Amino acid sequence: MWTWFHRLASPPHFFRLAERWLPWVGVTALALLAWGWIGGLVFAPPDYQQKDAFRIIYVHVPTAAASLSLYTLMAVAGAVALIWRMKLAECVLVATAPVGAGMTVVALVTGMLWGKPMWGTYWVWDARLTSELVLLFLYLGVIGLQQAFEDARAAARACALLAIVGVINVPIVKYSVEWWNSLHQTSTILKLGKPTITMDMAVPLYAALVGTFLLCAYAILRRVQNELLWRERRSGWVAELLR
Amino acid sequence: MRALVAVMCRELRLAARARSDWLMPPFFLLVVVTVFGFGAEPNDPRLSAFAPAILWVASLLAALLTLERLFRADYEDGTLEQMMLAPLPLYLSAAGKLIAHWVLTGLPLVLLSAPLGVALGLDGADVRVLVAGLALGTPCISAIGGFVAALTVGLPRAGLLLPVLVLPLIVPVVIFGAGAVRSAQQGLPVDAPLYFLAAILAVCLTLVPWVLSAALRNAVD
Amino acid sequence: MRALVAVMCRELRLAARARSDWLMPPFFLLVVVTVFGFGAEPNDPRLSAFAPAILWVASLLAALLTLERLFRADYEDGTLEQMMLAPLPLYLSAAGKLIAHWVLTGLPLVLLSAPLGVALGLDGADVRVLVAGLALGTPCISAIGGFVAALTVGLPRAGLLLPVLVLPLIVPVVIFGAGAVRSAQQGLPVDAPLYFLAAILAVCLTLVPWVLSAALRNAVD
Amino acid sequence: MLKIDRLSLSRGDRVLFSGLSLSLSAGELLHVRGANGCGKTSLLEALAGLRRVASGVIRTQPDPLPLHWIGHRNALSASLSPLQNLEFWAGLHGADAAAADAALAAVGLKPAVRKRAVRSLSAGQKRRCALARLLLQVRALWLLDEPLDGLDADGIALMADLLRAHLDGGGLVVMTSHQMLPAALPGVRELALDRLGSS
Amino acid sequence: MLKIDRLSLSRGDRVLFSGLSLSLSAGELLHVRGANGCGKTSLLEALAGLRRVASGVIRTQPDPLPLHWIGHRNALSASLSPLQNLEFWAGLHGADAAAADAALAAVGLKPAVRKRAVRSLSAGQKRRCALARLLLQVRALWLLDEPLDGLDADGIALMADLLRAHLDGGGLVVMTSHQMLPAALPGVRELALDRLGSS
Ligand code: HEM
Ligand SMILES: Nc1ncnc2c1ncn2[C@@H]1O[C@H](COP(=O)(O)OP(=O)(O)OP(=O)(O)O)[C@@H](O)[C@H]1O
Ligand SMILES: Nc1ncnc2c1ncn2[C@@H]1O[C@H](COP(=O)(O)OP(=O)(O)OP(=O)(O)O)[C@@H](O)[C@H]1O
Ligand SMILES: [Mg+2]
Ligand SMILES: [Mg+2]
Repeated sequence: MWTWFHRLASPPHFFRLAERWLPWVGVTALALLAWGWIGGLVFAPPDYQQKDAFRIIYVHVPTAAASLSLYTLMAVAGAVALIWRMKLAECVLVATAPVGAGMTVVALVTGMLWGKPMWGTYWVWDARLTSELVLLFLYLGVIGLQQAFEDARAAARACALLAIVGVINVPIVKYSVEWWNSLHQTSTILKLGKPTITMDMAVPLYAALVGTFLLCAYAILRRVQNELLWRERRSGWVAELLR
Repeated sequence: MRALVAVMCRELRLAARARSDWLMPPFFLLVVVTVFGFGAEPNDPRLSAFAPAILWVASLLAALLTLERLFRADYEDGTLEQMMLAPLPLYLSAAGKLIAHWVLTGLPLVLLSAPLGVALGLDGADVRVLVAGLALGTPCISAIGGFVAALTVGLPRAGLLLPVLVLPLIVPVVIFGAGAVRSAQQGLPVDAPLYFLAAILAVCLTLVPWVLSAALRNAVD
Repeated sequence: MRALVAVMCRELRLAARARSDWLMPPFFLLVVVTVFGFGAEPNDPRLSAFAPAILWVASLLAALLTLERLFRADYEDGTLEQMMLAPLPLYLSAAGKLIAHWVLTGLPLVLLSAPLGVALGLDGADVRVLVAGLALGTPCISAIGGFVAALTVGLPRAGLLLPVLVLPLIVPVVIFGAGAVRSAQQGLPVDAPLYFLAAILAVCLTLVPWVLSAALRNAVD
Repeated sequence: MLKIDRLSLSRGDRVLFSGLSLSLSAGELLHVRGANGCGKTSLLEALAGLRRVASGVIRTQPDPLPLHWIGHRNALSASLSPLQNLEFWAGLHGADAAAADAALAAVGLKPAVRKRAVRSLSAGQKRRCALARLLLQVRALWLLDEPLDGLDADGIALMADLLRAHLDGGGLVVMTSHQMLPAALPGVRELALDRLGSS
Repeated sequence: MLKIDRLSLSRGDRVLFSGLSLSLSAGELLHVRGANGCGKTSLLEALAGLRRVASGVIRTQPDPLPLHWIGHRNALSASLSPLQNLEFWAGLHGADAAAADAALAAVGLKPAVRKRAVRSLSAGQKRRCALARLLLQVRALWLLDEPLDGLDADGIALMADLLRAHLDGGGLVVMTSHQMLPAALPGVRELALDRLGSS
């Protein structure tokens, strides 16, 4: 187990591993997204009360879910980076932040677009929405902090600390709909047990969901690779790689 | 223990030397609330509805103004290095500074909020909730703010990065704090949000000194 | 002239070096508005009534955050002394710094206020008034704030004294600015307050550089 | 006892020096010399544990070896008086506050000066305050970065006495200085940091 | 030409010195000496017009006499590179930006160092940056407060050359330093500020 852990953590090994897996991840992501979105936007029956407006769900929910999961990932990577001083974890941390920020933005925008027909307004200062906005600020904060440093490692450690402390916001976003009376609807799809949504709506949604996660994985892996190349630019394996 | 006292007493002395330093945050609070009253329609009945938000945001910002100063001077004149080399563990000296910071900025705000709340048209019960909330909330602000201050201490113009990093982390505190007053105004039970605040405070007190000292070491190296 | 450019370009470089520095005040504005919305009741219709006040106070504070930094660094590292001994008259170098300060903090706020105004539920016409008001008001804030910054630069922890001195001076600006938007909301004519703002701005531009340089000389000796 | 083994330091992407090995025993003073920017301060910071080393090891005995650190900067709060500054350090080191005044007297600051804000002191007076920290408490290792900067003639003589006393008491000193060291110091060893390869 | 007549300075309620009279003519260097805190810096500040005099007069010819001032502090912005710092001063003095790089080269900063943030420079490198300002533009009077602080041996030699060139060109210098001045400087005059009465 530990040997595997350490081999994975060694930059050159990880780089090659990523190189091998990336194509597959990318292709599956695109396939699933295509299925999910075509299935959702074209074939799924219109909602009996929302008509076609509900179709935004196929973008909104996956991105929203991703925005939360990616932050958690960032925090975990941060913890690993601090505890085991692992370079790779540092790279994952800094690589994840912009992707997560992007997902959050999409979730916010789609949510707002959806809000107009549903709640009659683009924005309300409601717990779910605001805490999601706060999540965006946390992402941007991490990015800003990382850029403010000159030394990459110091930057990563600082970001790690910030990410870990900021993770308290994730449960707040997730459960805001239960804790406060919120316009936003409560969990129906992403909850354990039997989801309360018809199958021909749900299946494409799950496809889009998995697809989105894979897409994020792809983006993050690529960014990690770049980060590794840059940090190790003076080391042997990069030299021979670029040769 | 003696050492911890030494740290705090130095902070207080520094504040005392910087003349009416410890007067400023509450004074600042006053002015903001005034400006706000101006900005709003003169004697607007809706003011009281916004009073909790105004007071919370104002005290938040008042605290923020003082946060950047928390470690910067020590960092620039080399005191921080010395503290790390001192026998007293860094997280203790840090804790000392945080406590002093709260006594200097948080405490006055707590005391001041009562009259201001009344001035903004809150009634007795609501004011009590407001004060309780601030009493629990301001230490959290000092702690979280101190942590971020430590994160950014080495950086050029940290003062601008700081509030942007602090405010998102503080939002929950403000929610519960202002929320409590609102529920009080609507006659709803207020203990739930106050318990939440207490919980956050507990977490801060236990965790912050450690992450904070880690951040400081990171900044100095 | 070349010299003036040199001063401004140094300021911009300093800001550029402090990486996402010039991003911070608007970002800060965003965060404050968010916190504020949170403090307020969810989805509160009255929010739009308070929107002008919120935006004005927030941009005021965002500017304040950067003001203390305006001269402090130069004072501490001895640059200010050097500036006084330079051939370029001090009030020009001061003016250069002020202009740079406005470009870095005021301008972004002006641009950002429009979307935020919409977010807080202002309608098109009101937003135009809001933006116009800020466009006239933020330079005044930079100027007056810069003057006070010069007054307090020598003092320890001027950062806390500063807002307390600035805010009263700025209050008129805020009144007219926010007032204009309110009259717009109520369909009243808005040119009177805007003219007032323009007048204040004219006064600032003509007087401030001189009094400011006087204040600086006084601070250094 | 301080032992450095094949130490190398780097700042940013620049290697300052590499393969520095030496050992310093009780009563010895290491005078680190070298051109501006050759890495003297960085070396002292590494010895103090303030800076990570690129490679190599620093061993001390006992470990950790209690040390005093005086950097380029004086680590004084400008708005407090020298006395208050030193009382703070005394408290932090667990020494008693009375020591503070004695230490300031020992570095030749007049009572009036001890009570005025550090901001109003002259460069040399500030430096003396910083050096007074050395007297608060007995520590085996002194790390001094340009301690003589800004000191006048008798300030330097005074510093020489302090060093002599410390060395005679079996202390260790690692210091940098571009000036000649005051003569007649026991156990002085020179290290030319910018000529490691050649030497 | 610089003429000081019965000058006396005080800080707070303390009189630093009084009845200082001297005149300095082209090509002369006044080396102000004295114990820490005797008022050297204050004197230079007074000559620069940065500090009010208690009594007495300072006359120069032409009036005002264009001057360069290098204080204890380096007046560099830590987050800018040496080059950017000097370009700023060049602009402010109406010199052309090209002069900046030349000046930095002349004080012996390598190209790489010229482009890095001043924050990352060593003490001596910072001091050299500050001194580079002297080369931006020809000014008759140089006021230098401890210019040699933190400079290594060849930094001092370099400073000596600058001083010599300036003096030979008919410039005036008033400087403080606790170290011996480099030998073979023309027209050096010593002033022991703490022995005014006696002398
Ligand atoms: C800007 C406004 C909005 C934001 C920031 C937002 C944010 C979120 C977030 C964070 C989630 C949680 C995803 C997870 O649990 O992993 C979510 C889920 C969801 N949102 Fe939104 N949302 C917004 C507007 C809307 C609107 C207008 C609707 C439709 C009326 C909507 C429908 C949903 C649905 C159906 C889910 C899935 C709930 C579940 O089954 O877990 N959202 N949204
Ligand atoms: N980020 C960086 N990248 C490259 N070089 C750096 C960086 N930071 C510092 N340096 C260089 O490392 C050296 C640090 O040297 P240090 O401060 O130890 O010098 P020093 O020997 O104390 O010099 P002085 O005698 O002037 O005090 C300097 O040459 C500095 O330019
Ligand atoms: N407000 C004050 N009240 C009393 N004395 C003061 C005040 N401000 C400064 N001083 C004293 O005036 C003197 C200022 O001296 P100055 O800085 O000119 O010394 P210096 O000759 O440059 O010393 P150094 O060699 O250390 O640089 C110091 O002795 C300082 O203590
Ligand atoms: Mg050094
Ligand atoms: Mg001096």
